[in-house]
Amino acid sequence: MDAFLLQLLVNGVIVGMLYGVVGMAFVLIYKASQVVNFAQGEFLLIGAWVCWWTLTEFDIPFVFGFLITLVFMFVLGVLIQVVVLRPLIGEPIISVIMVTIGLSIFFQSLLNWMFGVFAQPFPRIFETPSMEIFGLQVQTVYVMSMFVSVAIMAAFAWFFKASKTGLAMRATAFDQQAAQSLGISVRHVFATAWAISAMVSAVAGVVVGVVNGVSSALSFFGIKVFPAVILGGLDSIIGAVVGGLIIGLLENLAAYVDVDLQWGNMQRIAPFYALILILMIKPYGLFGTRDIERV
Amino acid sequence: EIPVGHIVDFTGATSGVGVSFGSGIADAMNWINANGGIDGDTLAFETYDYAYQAPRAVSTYRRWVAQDHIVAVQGWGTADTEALAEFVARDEIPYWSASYSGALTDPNGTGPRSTKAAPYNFFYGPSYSDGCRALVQWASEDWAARGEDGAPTFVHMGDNHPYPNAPKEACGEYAEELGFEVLPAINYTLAPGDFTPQCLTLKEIGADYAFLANTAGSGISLMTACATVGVETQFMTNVWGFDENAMRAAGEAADGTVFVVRTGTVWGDDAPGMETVRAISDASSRPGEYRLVHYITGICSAFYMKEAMEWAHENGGVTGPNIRQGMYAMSAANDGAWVPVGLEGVCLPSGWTAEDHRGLMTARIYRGHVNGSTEGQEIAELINSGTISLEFLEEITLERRPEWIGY
Amino acid sequence: MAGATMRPCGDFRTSYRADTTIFDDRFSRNSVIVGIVLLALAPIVLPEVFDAYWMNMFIQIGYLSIAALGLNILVGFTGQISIGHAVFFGFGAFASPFINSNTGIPVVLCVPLAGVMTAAVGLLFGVPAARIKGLYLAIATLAAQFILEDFFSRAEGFTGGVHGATANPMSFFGYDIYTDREYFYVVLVFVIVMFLGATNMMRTRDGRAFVAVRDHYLSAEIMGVNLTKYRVMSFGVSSFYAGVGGALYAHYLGFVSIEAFNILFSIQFLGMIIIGGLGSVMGSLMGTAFMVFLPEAMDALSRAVAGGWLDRALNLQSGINNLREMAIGAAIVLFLIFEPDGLAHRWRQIKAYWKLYPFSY
Amino acid sequence: MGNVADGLPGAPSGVPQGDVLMEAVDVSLAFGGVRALSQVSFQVRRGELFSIIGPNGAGKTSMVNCISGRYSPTEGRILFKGRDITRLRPSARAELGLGRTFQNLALFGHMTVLDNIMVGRHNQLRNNFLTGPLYWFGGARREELEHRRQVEEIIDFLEIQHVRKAVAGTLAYGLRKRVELARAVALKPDLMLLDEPMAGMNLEEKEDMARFIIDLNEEWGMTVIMIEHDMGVVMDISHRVMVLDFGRKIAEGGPEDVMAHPRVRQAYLGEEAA
Amino acid sequence: MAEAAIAETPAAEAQAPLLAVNNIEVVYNDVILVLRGLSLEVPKGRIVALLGANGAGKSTTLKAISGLLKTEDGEITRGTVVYDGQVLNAMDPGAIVRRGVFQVMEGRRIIQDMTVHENLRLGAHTRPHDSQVARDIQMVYGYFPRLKERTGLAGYLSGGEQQMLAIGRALMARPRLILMDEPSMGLSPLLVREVFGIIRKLNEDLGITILLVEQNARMALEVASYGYIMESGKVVLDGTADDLRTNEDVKEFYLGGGGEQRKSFKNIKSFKRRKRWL
Ligand SMILES: Nc1ncnc2c1ncn2[C@@H]1O[C@H](COP(=O)(O)OP(=O)(O)OP(=O)(O)O)[C@@H](O)[C@H]1O
Ligand SMILES: Nc1ncnc2c1ncn2[C@@H]1O[C@H](COP(=O)(O)OP(=O)(O)OP(=O)(O)O)[C@@H](O)[C@H]1O
Ligand SMILES: [Mg+2]
Ligand SMILES: [Mg+2]
Repeated sequence: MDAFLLQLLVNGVIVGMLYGVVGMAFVLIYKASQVVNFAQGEFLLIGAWVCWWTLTEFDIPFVFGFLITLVFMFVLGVLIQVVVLRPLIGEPIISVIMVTIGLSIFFQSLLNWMFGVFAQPFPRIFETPSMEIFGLQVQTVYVMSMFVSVAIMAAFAWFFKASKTGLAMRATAFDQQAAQSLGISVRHVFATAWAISAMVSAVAGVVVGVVNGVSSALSFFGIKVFPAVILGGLDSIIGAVVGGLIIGLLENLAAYVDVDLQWGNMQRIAPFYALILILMIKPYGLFGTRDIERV
Repeated sequence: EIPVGHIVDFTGATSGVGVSFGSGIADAMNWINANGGIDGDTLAFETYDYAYQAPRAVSTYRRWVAQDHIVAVQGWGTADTEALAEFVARDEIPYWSASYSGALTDPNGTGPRSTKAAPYNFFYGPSYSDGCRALVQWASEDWAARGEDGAPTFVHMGDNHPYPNAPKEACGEYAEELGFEVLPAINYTLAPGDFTPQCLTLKEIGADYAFLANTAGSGISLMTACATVGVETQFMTNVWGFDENAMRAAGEAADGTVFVVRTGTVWGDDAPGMETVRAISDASSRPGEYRLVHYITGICSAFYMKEAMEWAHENGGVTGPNIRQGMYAMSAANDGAWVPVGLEGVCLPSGWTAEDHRGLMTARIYRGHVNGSTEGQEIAELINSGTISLEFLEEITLERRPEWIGY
Repeated sequence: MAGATMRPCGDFRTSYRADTTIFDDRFSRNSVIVGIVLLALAPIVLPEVFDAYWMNMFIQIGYLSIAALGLNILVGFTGQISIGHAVFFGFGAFASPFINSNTGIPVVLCVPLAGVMTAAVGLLFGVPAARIKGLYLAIATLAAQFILEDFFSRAEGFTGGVHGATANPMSFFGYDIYTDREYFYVVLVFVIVMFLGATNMMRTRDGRAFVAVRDHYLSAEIMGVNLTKYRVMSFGVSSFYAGVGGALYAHYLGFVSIEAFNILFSIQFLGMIIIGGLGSVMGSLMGTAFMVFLPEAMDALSRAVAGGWLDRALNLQSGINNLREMAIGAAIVLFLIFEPDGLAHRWRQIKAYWKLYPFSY
Repeated sequence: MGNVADGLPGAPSGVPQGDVLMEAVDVSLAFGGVRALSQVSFQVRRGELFSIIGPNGAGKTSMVNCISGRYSPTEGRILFKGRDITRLRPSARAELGLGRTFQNLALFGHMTVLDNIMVGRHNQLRNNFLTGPLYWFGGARREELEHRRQVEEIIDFLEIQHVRKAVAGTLAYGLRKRVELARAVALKPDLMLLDEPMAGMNLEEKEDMARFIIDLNEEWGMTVIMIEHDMGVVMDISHRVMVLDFGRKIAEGGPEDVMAHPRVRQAYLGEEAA
Repeated sequence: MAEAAIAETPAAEAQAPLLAVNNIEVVYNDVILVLRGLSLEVPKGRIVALLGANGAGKSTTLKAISGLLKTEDGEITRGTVVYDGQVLNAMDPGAIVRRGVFQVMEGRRIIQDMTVHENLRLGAHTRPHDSQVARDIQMVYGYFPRLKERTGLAGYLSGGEQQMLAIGRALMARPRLILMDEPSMGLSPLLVREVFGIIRKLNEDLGITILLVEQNARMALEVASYGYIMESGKVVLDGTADDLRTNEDVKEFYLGGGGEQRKSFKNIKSFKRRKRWL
């Protein structure tokens, strides 16, 4: 295998893991409420801005800034639940989905207002900003994010299988009314889901922010993870990670094809062709649970 | 009162450069009003932020025409400018835009590669195609100066969208003409993302010169990624692809990038006209601020309109057709190109004729230098401390080839 | 036969024909007709008030609502969410000028033809619906969004590529329609025809089949509804409407650029039908009007406060613009919190209330 | 169908001796490891009222699903009107004359009762997405009105006039069951499959429902396959009964004979018969 | 009529009933009035049956008690629901479950894409400590041995098994009062008897009070000590189970066979009889 391809693949894995992280945040909300969150990208952005702000404003070590960011995101998630989602409990899912679109517009402009529209460089957080893996120079944050992804993934897997809240989330997603009849507080479930999801997205936001600088454009990531989560199966944590990896690899492979074959632009749309193909073969993604259709 | 429309993008996809340019125009028009207006008449303008959504620009334009009876527009993006081109022609309303698409330079649509007639469209600055041609010309000189053998390689990089694509073919042709080997274009999205694959590709194909046709946002990502990967290509960007802010955001990764400046000066330079520019900035709501290159360009755009209006005022009244006539008359009266009063040395002499709307065939080539960390500091501080600096390389004036009109 | 449920005023119709009219009673039918007539007369009687700006608003609402109605047929009636409607709108917008300039067929005819062409493309992208359902399908339509956007930028012969496509104005017997007022009438006719068509379709066989597929596809199948056919077909019908809307847009603006049909636009279409009311023909119109007027209203508001104390207090030049965008987002959120079933639903409730007046139960 | 004797309570009535309308041949169905049906064969004659009983999970619904096309059997064949329909789409089977109701309600919840029933006439209607929008011009209205008349007959028959304009999803359970029956009747099927039509009803409503089923069978000439747990109803109105247990057929015959079958008593009814 | 019932309620007379529904009115969607002044009482430790035709409002009554009404756009516009001295009207369902009132909803409503085990664990959601949960799951398996064998997803259980799971899930919450909505629906005769046996056993063994909504009046009145019959949102008749069993109307409309012999479904004619209480 030539070095070029190898490097592309390594990069694919690294970026794919990041897609996976955002994908997991996405899946979490879906699992709790069957809501597709269009504001996921804004969560990324909020996380990145908050972390950037605490670091530049107070000049504190990265770890603290990062922790403050996580706490902030948690509060934000709960707040969204209280203000926006609670009144919508029991309403059609599509309304909630649309609300997330409204939220995305709202946050985007709020952040533009507060932080301006110019990209801001992130303070340097690692002594050595990049390291070499298989001949490819890789940003250290990317490497960090890989470890974080694996940890988050394990935590999620446990959460849904074994924890009481995880179980309650799945029940809520399946049948809100029945869940309530069991004494599950739908509000609590939503708050938890959104808070955790916001925190996890923030992790990705910070990583992307460190690499690219923080600007409103980061929120585009929210749309990019769609193919990843669908590919893996909307309700599968593992699927999100695998889907993310596939998309990451595919993008980079397509870049290889782009150079050789000059079809142009394959990097961007190859994931979508793959998406349709895979869904035609497996309509619930690779790991998604199929609906039970009994009459 | 002279009703004028002002379309800006302060919050949309291109706001990264839009704020600076739009503020320049607005501040200039306010300053004009405060300093005697157009022979006593004030410019009644409304700044409309259309958030880069063309239909919104169109509907606002219609509102202006219907309710405010505007006589001129200062506009912004590619899609909206092109969408409005036919309207302004019909309504006879001169339209200055920040879209420098070559397609807008042919008032009669007669050029061999023209796609349409745009009789009422103007812009201040070299067209995208001409800007890129100038860069290519610089590159070929640079190559010669480096003394390396063989044909240099050139690659166009950008999203597959009208704006980045606008100069692609025209510039590629010129590069070939100058002896470059033109490599197949590389695609990268307008929205920033992970551009490592593109950088690896650049490295793989060993491009010597790359023209970045997107806006600064994605350019920053690209440069950062390429710096990590260790790409040695010389980056060149179009007018919207690079500025002081991009240098600050990209940090050292942006070091060495070459780009086009449309004005005779950048902030901090001295020229007779800079006094006016500083006065305009000081009279604005944010005095004392460091202003990007786009701000100054915006001022020029507003002042060309101003002088054309003054001509119209003296020659039958400030109407759309008269303003347009003013643009031609002012040019003709000054040997084909002129600089608005008060902006000497700032705006480059530009001229328009009824046959040719290529106002400016000159591009000033700059190189950006970044030597050190830029985080946590304002642009002014960075400039003062010398962490970032703009180095003027060369002023290139292209020949006004007839076959290039509208292309 | 006065039922005990919800119809305390009784049901006095004596023929099935009278019972299958579009409107519940003569009064609502007449008010709609009067409304349309008033709308049509408005620019003639009150040209100062209903100037080009208002005409532009109405025209926008017109062509967008036709496309939104198409999306509502797909999402609201058949239950298949699409996040790629804008590209079908865009396809129509390119197709009509393309047909017109290549064949010379008059623009009026090109508009429905563009609809048919778009329907064909819609059917193609609807094929996955035969197998994929729900949100999976929704995100598969996202693929349509990106694939078609990519197609637009490649198919230079069709879209004009970088330069975009110019569209001829509509013309009747050599008379070009240039002004907004004239075009307003053209759009009005299209809107009426398309909306009546959709209403009729929804109360006949295929329309019912769409809704059946949405409500319970398993039993729809048992009732003899061919699932695959109807799922795919609704993509076709939906795209037809999108295509017609897009074509009207193209000939209005006179210029079509590939940038316009991005995912944000698609999401806006979704917003229109959700705000208007899923599964409601009139809701498509109401939601579109809301989404068109909202930024305008916010804009008027920001113009009112611009330069005022609020603007100064916030002391940010661009703050007001961001506030406007925020207000749009907030309006959508608040709207859905307080009116999750959409405008059409509220409208029905108001009607029901007056019907029952003065007995509230 | 005059050959059905108005017999004494519970007495076996004269079993109609029409030709075989539906036949299941060695039908087996497995879901992963679960064998829902094993080699079940039976025949239903034209004009019969045939009941399937058995414990919960015995595979009754699965059997009906195989007939109506929801499931395709892993082995075996389904014949209808002498034709092998094992691989046919459910919608195509509906066209051939198969109608059914569901164990768990499967109405179109947001449609009115009237529209629900009109969907049942899908296959009889001819207008489509091209002619439908032209309503007044293409004959669509004439067709709609004609079918509306027929639907009203069904509505009258099932006594749901008062809810015809109500939205199906808000009706009480029993009414919904009735609307579902009406919808299936609108198909004018030759063979009607009823999956627990009387579950969740009180005695009075069961009596009504029983009468509807008998009328469908006798007056409308439909052959009926019914799954029901209420032994009283099954005994009284069915001509023949089949018993399933763990996916196997354990008995078939006249109601009395089947009830007397020891395995049925043990597996289904428990010691003391109802 | 409901007031008169209080005096007749045998045993536990002095003591306030565990649950008292006082003259409630329920409206759906702000417009549809479903319950029109309904009152009933459930004494502690008893099984009380609530019978009535389809659409009478039985399920609505249960939802009004358990707080689930709110999830369906329903609202108690008048009257109170008092449980153990507390007014439940404004509480949310979770709080009500925590106080020991658990509704087994109509149609079972198990979480189909979870296993039996997970469904049971869900039942214990409101309980603070996990230590007991494992033991209680074994107890449920004791009552319903066949659930133990089912390892797949609950959605693939047969109707009867799902009903058992729904009841078992209720037990996991250790409720004091179970509101049971048509537990016998769709069950085979054998299972119906089994389920009613279990209901009785739960009542006797664990002392759980049960409000039972049923269409199978015969069985319901066998296990219940007291019964209410409702019609269009009101209680029209109530009394001890024995009284009701011998009431002519009840016999005619709910138990079948006003006279000595059950009459055949075959011979029913299409005429509408009039109920005497209307
Ligand atoms: N789609 C399916 N996937 C997996 N298993 C299934 C499916 N449908 C049915 N089963 C299983 O097949 C068996 C038979 O189920 P079926 O629904 O036919 O029973 P039934 O006789 O109708 O019972 P009931 O009287 O309770 O309705 C059950 O064990 C059930 O779990
Ligand atoms: N969510 C709802 N919205 C509107 N009306 C409703 C709703 N739920 C129930 N109803 C109406 O309330 C009335 C009573 O319904 P309910 O479900 O309480 O009856 P029920 O006695 O339980 O009947 P069944 O025996 O059929 O279950 C019915 O007329 C029904 O149409
Ligand atoms: Mg069954
Ligand atoms: Mg009920």
